[in-house]
Parts: sequence; C-alpha cells; structure tokens
Amino acid sequence: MLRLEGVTAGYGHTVILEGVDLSLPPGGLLAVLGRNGVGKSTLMKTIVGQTRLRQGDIRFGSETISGQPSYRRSRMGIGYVPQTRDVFPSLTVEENLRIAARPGKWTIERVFELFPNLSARRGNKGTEISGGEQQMLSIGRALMGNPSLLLLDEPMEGLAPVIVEQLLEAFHALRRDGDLALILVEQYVNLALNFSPTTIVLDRGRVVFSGDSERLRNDQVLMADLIGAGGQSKARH
Amino acid sequence: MEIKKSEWGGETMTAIVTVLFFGVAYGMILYLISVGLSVTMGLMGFVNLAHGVFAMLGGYAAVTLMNQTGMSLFAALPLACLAVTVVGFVLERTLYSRLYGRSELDQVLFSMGLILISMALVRLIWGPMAQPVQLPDYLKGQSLVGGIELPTYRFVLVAFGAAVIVALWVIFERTLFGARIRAAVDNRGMAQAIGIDTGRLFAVTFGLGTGLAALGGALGADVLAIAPNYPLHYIVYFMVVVAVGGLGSIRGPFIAALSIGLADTACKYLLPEMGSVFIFAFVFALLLWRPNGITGKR
Amino acid sequence: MNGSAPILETRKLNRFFGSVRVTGDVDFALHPGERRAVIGPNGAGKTTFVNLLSGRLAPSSGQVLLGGETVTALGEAQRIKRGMGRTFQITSLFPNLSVRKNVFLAVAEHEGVAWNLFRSAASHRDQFGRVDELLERVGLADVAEVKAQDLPYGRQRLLEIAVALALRPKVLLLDEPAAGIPTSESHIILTILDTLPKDIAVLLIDHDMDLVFRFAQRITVLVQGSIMVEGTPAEIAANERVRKIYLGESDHAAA
Amino acid sequence: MTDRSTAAILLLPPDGVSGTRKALSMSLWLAALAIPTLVPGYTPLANQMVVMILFALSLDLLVGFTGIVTLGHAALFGTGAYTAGILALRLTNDPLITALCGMAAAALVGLVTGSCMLRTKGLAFLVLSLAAAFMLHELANMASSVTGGDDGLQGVSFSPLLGVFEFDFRGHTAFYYSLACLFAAFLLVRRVVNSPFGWSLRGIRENDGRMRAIGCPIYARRLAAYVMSSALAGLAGALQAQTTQFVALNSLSLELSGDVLIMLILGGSGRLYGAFVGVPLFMFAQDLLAKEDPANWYLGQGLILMVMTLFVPGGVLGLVERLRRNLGRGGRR
Repeated sequence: MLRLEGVTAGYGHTVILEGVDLSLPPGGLLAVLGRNGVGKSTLMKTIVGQTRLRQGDIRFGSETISGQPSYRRSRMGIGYVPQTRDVFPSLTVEENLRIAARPGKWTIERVFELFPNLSARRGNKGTEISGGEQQMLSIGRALMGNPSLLLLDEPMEGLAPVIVEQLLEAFHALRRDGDLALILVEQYVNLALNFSPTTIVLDRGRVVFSGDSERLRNDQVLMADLIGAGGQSKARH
Repeated sequence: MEIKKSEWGGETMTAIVTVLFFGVAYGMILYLISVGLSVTMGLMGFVNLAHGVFAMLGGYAAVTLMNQTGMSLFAALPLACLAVTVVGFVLERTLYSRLYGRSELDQVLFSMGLILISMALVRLIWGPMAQPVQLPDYLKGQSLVGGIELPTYRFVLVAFGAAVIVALWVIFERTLFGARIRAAVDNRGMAQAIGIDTGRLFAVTFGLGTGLAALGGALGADVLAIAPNYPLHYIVYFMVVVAVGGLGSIRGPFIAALSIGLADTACKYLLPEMGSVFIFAFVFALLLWRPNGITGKR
Repeated sequence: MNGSAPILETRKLNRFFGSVRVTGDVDFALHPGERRAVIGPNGAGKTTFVNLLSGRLAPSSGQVLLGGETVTALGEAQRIKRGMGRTFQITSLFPNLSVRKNVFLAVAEHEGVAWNLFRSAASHRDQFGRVDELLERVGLADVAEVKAQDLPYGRQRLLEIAVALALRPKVLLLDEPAAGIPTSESHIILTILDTLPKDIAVLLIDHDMDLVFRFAQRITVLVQGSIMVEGTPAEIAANERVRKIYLGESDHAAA
Repeated sequence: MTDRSTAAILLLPPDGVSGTRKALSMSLWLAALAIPTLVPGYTPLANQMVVMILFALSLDLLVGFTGIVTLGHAALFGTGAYTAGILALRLTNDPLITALCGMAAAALVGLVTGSCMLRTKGLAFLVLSLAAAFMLHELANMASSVTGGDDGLQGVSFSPLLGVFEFDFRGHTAFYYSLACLFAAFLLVRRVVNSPFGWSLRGIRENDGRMRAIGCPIYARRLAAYVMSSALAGLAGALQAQTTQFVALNSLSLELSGDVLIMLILGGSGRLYGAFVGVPLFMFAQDLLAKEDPANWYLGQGLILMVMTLFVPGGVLGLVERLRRNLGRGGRR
C-alpha cells in the first residue's frame, strides 16, 4: 500500500534522505530504527509531504502521491503523529479532535474511550494539558481522520510505562479489527523489535537494514552500532 | 473624526457621555475594518497595506446601490458586502497567493500598488469628491437619551456593529470553521497534515475579512469619508489597530480599536488643534513596550 | 583532567520552558585545550545546553562562567568577544554572499575593523590573509568566490566551522557539525577537528558515536536535562546505565 | 590606489567592476554636467531629479543594503527642508550652513526615532515608521507660525553660494550645487557600502541572527546606517528648500515616502545606481501620465509596482543584468 522508491529528500538545500526504498503491505507493520539524527523524522515528514522531495517516487495505494500536497495525502488516509506532537494550542482538546474528523469507525467517543484522560480534559486548551496528554491528543487526532496508514514518530516519548503498555495494546487491537498499517519510529530498540516483525534501520539518511526483526536482533554488529552509546562492539549482552 | 462643537453640551457629564458614545461608534468601525486584516496577516504572514481598499470599495458599492437603485441602506449593506467578498476572494487566488513567502518589501510594494490602482479606478469611476451616504429619514435626526442629544444613526451603527462582532466571535470561537482557522494560525504544517486545505481556507478567510471591511467602510461612511484617497488616508489607523491588537487574534484588535476610537475622540475634543499627535505618541510608546501587540508574546 | 582552571564552567544551571525543566542543576567544567563531547538521547536538552552556554538563551537560574568571569547576564555578542565560538545545528550562513565574504565578516568583527566606514573592504589585506588561511585549513580555498548557498551541504558545514574559527575562540561549541553530511564525507569533519588549534577547548555534540568516541577525551552524558555521568570514552562505553538508556529499557531513574 | 589619477579614484567603482561599467558611469556624470548647456529649459527639472536621486540613494542604504523597509523616510527629508527653510527666514541664509544644519537636524531626528524603532521588526517597525512620520507631519501642520502650516514656507531665499554664485532664475547654480552634493554623497555611499561596515550591513540583511553570533552589535550597526541615511535624506530636503525656495507640508507626507520607495524599486535597490535609473524614469512617467488626470498617474504607479513585484524583482537594473546574462558575454550594454 505504501512504496518509496529511491527517495531523496530534505529541506531547502539540505539533503537528509538519500535513495530510500521501502514498502509496506496493507495492514502491515514496520518499525524504523536508527540513532538520533539519521533522518527518521524526515522520512515520516517526507511521506506526509512536508519536505522537499528531490528524487524518487512515493506511491500510496495505486497512486503516486509525490506531487500531492500534504492535506490531500491526509485525506487519502495517511495519519501522522509528529515527534513534536504539535497539538494546536489555541484549540480545546475537543476541537483538536473534531477538526480532524473524517467519517469512519473512529469517533470522538472511541478516542475518549481509548484515552479517558482526554475526556476529562476536553474543555482545556491544547497547552493546558500535560506532555503525556498532549501525546495522547496527537495520537487521537490522527485516529479521528480514520487513516489506513498511521505514522507514529516516537509516540512513547514522555508517556508513563503504563500508558505505553495501553497504547501498544491499542495499536495491536487497531490492527486486528481493520487493516490499519502502522509505521513506528522508535529510539528504544527492544520496544520496537518486540512490537513489529519487520524493521528498517536508517543511518545517515540511508537504509542500512531492511527485513525481519529477528534477523536484526541476531545481527550483533548492526545491533551494537545501533545501540551506539554502549561503545563500538562492546555492547553485546 | 470630526465632531462639531454644537454637538457638545456644556456640562462635563454630557461631554463624557458624548465622547464615550462617539468613541465607541468610531472604535466599532475601526474594528470591523481591521479585524479581517489581523486574521489574514496572522494566517498568511502577508503585510497587506491595501486592506483599506476593501473598506472603501464597500462604501462605494453601498452608496452606488442606494443612489442608483434607490435601495435602502439595509438592503445595500449585505449586497455591497457580498460583492467585495467576491472581489477579495478572487484577488487572493489570483494575486496575493503568488506573493506568500516573498520578502516583506515585495509584499509592501505589491499592496502599495494595489492601493494606487484602486485609488485611480475609483477616481475615474466616481470622481474625486467624497460620496455622501443618503440616510433614510428615520435615521437622520438626533435622539434624546438621558437628556443628551445623540445622532440616531450612530445608535444603529453601534447596535449593528455589536451584533456583527458577536456573530464573528461565535464563528471564530465556537464553530469548527473557526477552529480550523485558529489551527492554521497556530501551525500551518500540522493543519495541512490533518487534512485541512489551508490554501482554500486562506482564500475564504481573506474573502470574509474583506467583506467585513466592506461592511465597516459602508457603515462608517460618515465617520471615515468615502473618497478616492481613503485607503491611503486611513491606512495608519488600520495598521495601528492590527499592530497594537496583535496578529491572528480577534480579541486583541477589538480592545485596540475601542481604545483608539475612544482616545482619538477624547483627544480631538479636549485638544482639537493637537490633532492625532497624542494618539500616535501613545501608540509609539506602546509598540516599543510590546512590539507584538497587547495579545502577542512580549 | 588537567590542573588548570576551567575555561568554561556552569554552576547549578537550570532552564525551564513553562513548567518543564529542560536543564536541571548542571555543574559542568571544560578546561583549556580539552576535547569534550556531550551525548544523550533525543530531547535530553543538548541544544538547549549549548544555547545556554553561548548566551542565546538565558538560564532560569544558575551561573555560566567563561575564563573565570561570570557571563550569565551577558548576551551572545559579548560572550563571543570574551572568547566563545559556536556552530549551529542547522546551517546558518549568509546565503547570497561569497564564501570569502562570509568568513571576512567574522574576521572583521573579531579584529575590530567592522566599524571601518571609509576604507574599502578589499584593501584589508591582513584580514583577507587570515580569511584565505582559514579557507585553506577547512579545504574551501577552491570555492572562495562561490556563493554560500551554491555550496553542497557538506561544504557549508565546513564553512560554518571556518566562520567560527575566524573569531579565534578559546572555547568552540560544535552543535552537530556532521549532521546532514553523507557518511562518505563525514571523515572530513574528523580531520578538521584534529587540526583545530590545541589550545582551544572544544565541546562537541553529535549523534555519530564513531565521531564522538574518536574525538573526545571525556564524554558527558546528558539525560533529561541533567548530567547522568561523565568520564573517559572507555568508562562511558562500560557504563551500564548509559547502555540501558540507549537500549531503551525505560530507566529514567537517573533524572 | 595612489598610482591612479585623482579623477579615476573619485569616479571609478572599486576593484572587480568591469571597464564598460566604469566608462558608463563616468560618461553618465559628464553628461549630467552638460545638461544646462544642452537643454537649458530643463535645468529646473534636472535639478529636481538630482535632489530626488539623492533622497532615493539615502533610502537605498536602508532598503537595499541593510534590509530595513521604512514607510516614513519623508520625515527626514522634510526635517532637512524645514530646518534649512526656517533658518533662512530667521537666522542665516547661507546655503552651506543651512544645508549642514538640515543634515544635522535630520540625523538627530533619525537618531531619536531610529533608536526607538530599530528595537522592533516587521509589522511593528512598519507601523512605527508610519506613526513617526505622521506625528512630524501633524506637528509641522500645527506649528503654522513657524512652518506656515498648510501653505508651506514661502519666499525662502538664500545668499549666493560661497558668496559668489547666485541662485538665479535659470537654475544653473542650483543645478550644479545639487549635482555636486549628489556626487559627494554618491562617493560617500559607495565608499561605505564597499567598506567592512557596508559588508556587515549586508550580512545583517542576509541573516541578522548569524551576525549576532559572530559578535556584531546589530542594533548599533543598523542605527549607524539609519542615522547616515537620515543625514543624506536631510541634505536632499535642504537642497530642495534651497533650490526651489519653498518648503511644502507635502515634504513630510506619506505620499512622498511612498514615491521615493517606488523610485528606488523601479531602478533596483541595493545597486547604488538604482536611484539614478529609477528617479528619471519615474519623473518622466509622471510627466507623461499626470497631465491629463492624476488618476492616470496613480494607475501607472500602481501597475509599475504590481509588475515589478510579480515579474521584475530587482528593478530595471536587475532586468538589464539578467538580459545581459541571457544574451551571453558578448552583449554590450
């Protein structure tokens, strides 16, 4: 359903991604790993249409969306939860959700079921809620558009472990009762590998691994490199 | 705004009430004209000096409708408003949208160009003289309120203005359309990413803003005279309301417009020969204190 | 650590954005000639920390000392006069000016000739001598007359470093100098870091652990705005908590 | 530089400018000298152009080289004009002294307003520049006992220049005097924009945040440019008063601020010679269009601005430059 071919993209004169290929079947699941600053967020923004695409093609469903503006991509079914959350500060929680609504099984009631916290705060402005709640709001807002592909850029950052558990469960549930495809960008390697059977690893704007999460787990060199701070090859457990 | 001495009573109380009344009426007009500018400037970051053009066009449209077809003021107002909304919408799509993201200088020059062209066209069509608004007879006289004589038309103006402002408030703060505008002001990229067509939203908002300006221009024709130099003559006032009120807000310009309306009226009453110097000195100081306006961040 | 007095120091440095503490009680010291790296996961507050050091942001509380003097209340420009230099995470140059002019502007400010009104810039031979020397050092001599915006991104990063060096800093803050440079070219950055004058203290922030571990004498690990641990590369590599942070076993207890 | 002849040093742009352009600029100045002899009837008009070129040049220092867009530059022109005019009526009518006083007064006004306004950016700056000019205009209007109010300052006369050259009705003295001032100002501005100071102004225009990060005191630098520009605008105003023997309230108006901006943009800002191209074009067009109906001239100006911003950024000189580049190196002029 989503296919990137030779995507080179960046901002202005800056190139961040170079020749990225990836593909995801309907209802598929993909984890994107990589150290900080290798272009994971840029990859998400490129799929959403917020970067400058210099080369390559992005296809969604049967169409190429490379030239489409961001709002069309959203209407075609790409939901986006940015790393910076980007809730709208001058809108209430409820307005944040309602302006994103498109018909489908996700309604404001269901979002409030998923995140009861938000329900309690429905009248608060976007800035008057905690960081974790903003994260929930950002996820809920993406769901309100009833996407067929959901891009999650480090969605667990700032959430309590309990909520993370809840969310992961919710994501699994989402996948079971529909064909929602998910791309999850994560820093936490283990979390991502446990969640998704397929993974790509980015390094400096290029895909350096693409395939089974299990295979990656057993690839000592790549894992060590990925984990990085453990220092060169000493990071073996 | 000119206030004839004869309209003022001798007593202090009368003077205060009159200044308040005239000031509020003046402020309402300023607000109706400027609020669209504040929202569109906040949305698009476009330095549009030519906003007054739309107010002027509203005035001319209303005057012409009334004089040519004998239409009543209240029938002419919505028609004039609608016509200017369409003009604004079309100009946004065809010209303004080409200059988003260009330098401040380019936007200033472009809107100066628009001012000059509109001044020329209006002069060619309607001539150089100011166009008086023919009020229906029942609005012409003075009304007695608490022993003070005040022009009836101004009451209508205040009431009408207040109704529009309340409606605007409800649309902006309570409807999904308003929420979309606020979202786009907050974060245009994210608004797009949840499926809002910001380009079209801009055009519609721009059209509505110009329509409101047209309404203000037509309603306030006896405060700000409808003449070809209108957009240049009053540009300072509209820009000041927006700068002082803060960009992208509808509440800030309200406070700013009312304060300026009141202060300007009071200054001109107390010190007629000093003209508007005080008010501009005040604005000068205020903007140095809060460059982003009273609702903006410091 | 050598025995000399620190060139750059912070004491109980705090910075809040609203109610969120992005920098917490940081006590940090950098000595003349030292090569230091600051690492940490995303959102650890590394860039905020650099901005607090450079004077772009004011701390909510605490002190910054440069060369033993308190500079907490001073702005960026004044700190630069006292020997601070920095590069930016996102390239920030003068896009329509030539590479040579870019560096000249910095040299002119540093050497106090930027107020010269009536002498043509071109006749400032000494200053241009320095400009050309700096361009030589970072390998940009061949593109001296090219507009900065027409340079490939990697070389813009080099120009950033040349501009920073033009200020003859005693302390150089490098905010992700290798960001956006293709892997094939990132060794150039390391080469340049190696050729930096030995008396300059350099503080490097980067995600490229290869670069960090090869460059730094000491590493400071920042987690949620606070220093979790500091040590030699070997010590950091062996540190269990650091590894956990990067493994993501949700150990935030350190903060 | 010492091995070149004095004339060459004065006339020629600094290194890196092509021989064709040197020759062109030199012939331009020489041609200007011949105007009173060749077309004596147009001397007053030519004088008017010279004064406006000087005014537009002063604005270029701000708009073109420092990136400061002001809508109130006439405030400084008017200050110079009124200072010279009022002094002539009350104290001394020596042209040089009053011109210097006009410059000084404008520089002072520039220093005071600039030191406030330059603390802000964007919309706030635009509005402040409008408000400052508006206040001065109102003050001049009110103080009619000194300024003549709406009627302007009438019958301002000046003693002969250097005690020798009288300001006669043919306007030759006036023209050469203005031209000499413009020439001096041009040399000054050219020097300044090619100095390290001028380069730093361009650095501020390109990226003020980065300038700060290399230790540049931006506010002081911009203020210096503002005061310098003010002084030159004041000189232009003083020349206007001296050579037309009249000061109108209009010399402080928003219209004049707009006109000078259009003149500069028409020629091309940030290019030194933009003012020299834009002002004559503007005044010829005005002469052509305003005859029938002022509305035609508004329309003309408006269209010029629209076309300039939409299709010809960089003004006429920018257009010429692009045409030359497109025609290849061979194309002369």
